[in-house]
Amino acid sequence: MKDNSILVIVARFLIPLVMLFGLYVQFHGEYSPGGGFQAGVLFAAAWILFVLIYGLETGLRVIPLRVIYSLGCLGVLLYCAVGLMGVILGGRFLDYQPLLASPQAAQQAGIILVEFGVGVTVASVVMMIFLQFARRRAQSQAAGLELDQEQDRS
Amino acid sequence: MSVEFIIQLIAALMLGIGGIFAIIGGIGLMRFPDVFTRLHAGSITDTLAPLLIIGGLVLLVGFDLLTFKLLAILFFLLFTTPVASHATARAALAAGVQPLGEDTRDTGASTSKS
Amino acid sequence: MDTVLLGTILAVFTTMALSLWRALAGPSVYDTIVGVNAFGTKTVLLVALISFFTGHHDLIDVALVYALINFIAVIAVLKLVRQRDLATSGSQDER
Amino acid sequence: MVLLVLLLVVGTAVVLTRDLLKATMLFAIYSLTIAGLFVILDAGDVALTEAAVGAGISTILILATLALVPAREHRQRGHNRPALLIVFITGAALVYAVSDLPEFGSADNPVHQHVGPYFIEQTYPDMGIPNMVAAVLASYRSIDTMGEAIVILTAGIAVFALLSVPPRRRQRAPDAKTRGRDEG
Repeated sequence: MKDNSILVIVARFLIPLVMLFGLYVQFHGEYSPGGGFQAGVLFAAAWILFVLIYGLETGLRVIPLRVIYSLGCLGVLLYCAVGLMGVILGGRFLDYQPLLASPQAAQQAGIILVEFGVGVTVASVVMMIFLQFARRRAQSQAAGLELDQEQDRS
Repeated sequence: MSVEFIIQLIAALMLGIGGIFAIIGGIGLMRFPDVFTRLHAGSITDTLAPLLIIGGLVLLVGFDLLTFKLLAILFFLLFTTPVASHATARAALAAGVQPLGEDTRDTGASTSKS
Repeated sequence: MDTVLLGTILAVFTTMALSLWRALAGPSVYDTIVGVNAFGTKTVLLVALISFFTGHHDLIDVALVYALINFIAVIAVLKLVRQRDLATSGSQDER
Repeated sequence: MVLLVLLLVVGTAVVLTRDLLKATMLFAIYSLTIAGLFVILDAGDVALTEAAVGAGISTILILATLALVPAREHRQRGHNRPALLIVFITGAALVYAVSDLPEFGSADNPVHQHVGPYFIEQTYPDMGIPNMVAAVLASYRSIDTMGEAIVILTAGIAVFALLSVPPRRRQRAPDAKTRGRDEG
């Protein structure tokens, strides 16, 4: 798809906008429809568009595989850490009240942090699943496997 | 005859004309004979109808955050759908679908006229 | 104003039905792609119109997401049709 | 409603068509239609999720799968009679059960009696944010959401484990490369 220059130009211009809109959905999720899940999916969609245009190699150079794995785990860890923070500061698990002085601000901060964790996890997991599906063909061919018969054998 | 009434009238006209264009494009999409002509009809309903309909909605809203979002939608639509149409046409041409021409319609599309 | 909005919504519905028919009956893959593309655009318009008709203006975000996602899906379909693989960069044959 | 008719048509077509690529695209249309239905029902968050996940990501993932499998569905001869019978019985039971459901949108429904009013009244004083869905998801029911995040991560790990080509095979010589790939 790299040879189609119109597509490349428009996509190059569109990818940052998709990411920006993902961030809007992420952090404006308390006021309008949206939240971590949708924002993560949008972010991953921007990366997938990049991969569709420039190929998987370039996409993996932008976000290396190790970073994707680590981010997926870090999102869940962020969620749990926010929960444990409540325990440490003298509340219950995932109780946001002790985080800040004013209860409303504490709730909002907790919600934003937690949604951010969910968003990071969803984005990296969607990227990872797409990655595995997309590169399986090339990898299998490199390994000399027959794609369509492999299911019967194993 | 206040200004609001005129604006509402223009908005209603734009919405109506946009709807008519959408239907015309849809009929073209249904009746045309091959991929490229269908693409042509589909592109007209993809660009002109959003322009008119969202323009009418913008006139209805006035100036707001909502206006910005509507203009963003219009912007995205006007950027993405022609590009998608272009990519479709290119892929179809690369895959060997010949456009219908004046002289190839009877002889069975052996020579392309594009 | 509501009647005009309703009329436009019905017009968009008609177009959606027509493009759906093209997508269903299209002889080649490209006809289906054309139908899907037109259907997606009409859905964006429909969501915008419905959010105006019902007065819930925050649903405009949904239309914005559609406009972006539809493009990505169409590009993915085209890439699959052309190259049978989603991971290549596409210009390796010429090099 | 017009959208429901469209939904029915698209669903039937998805089941009937044998071309998998076409079925995928029709499935994207199906997702768009059902998301439009959610918009009509004023469920913004669900519509957003359906648009992003159903129409976008799952279409792309199905396409990525299609790159690995043959392009046409294998037509199976004959019907599995007991399965057909069970499907019909289940469908009839579900249709029968629909008549026992409470009336759609009525305020006396059991759903609206239990904790719904509490959320509706208390969300703004508790959190100061207007979107109730985000409040319920991330604060009132946050352990649930944590479970969901962990489930997503587990799914990612499972796909990674299933689809990676094992390193033992990766080293093997490419001898079986030129056999036909038309079966299966």
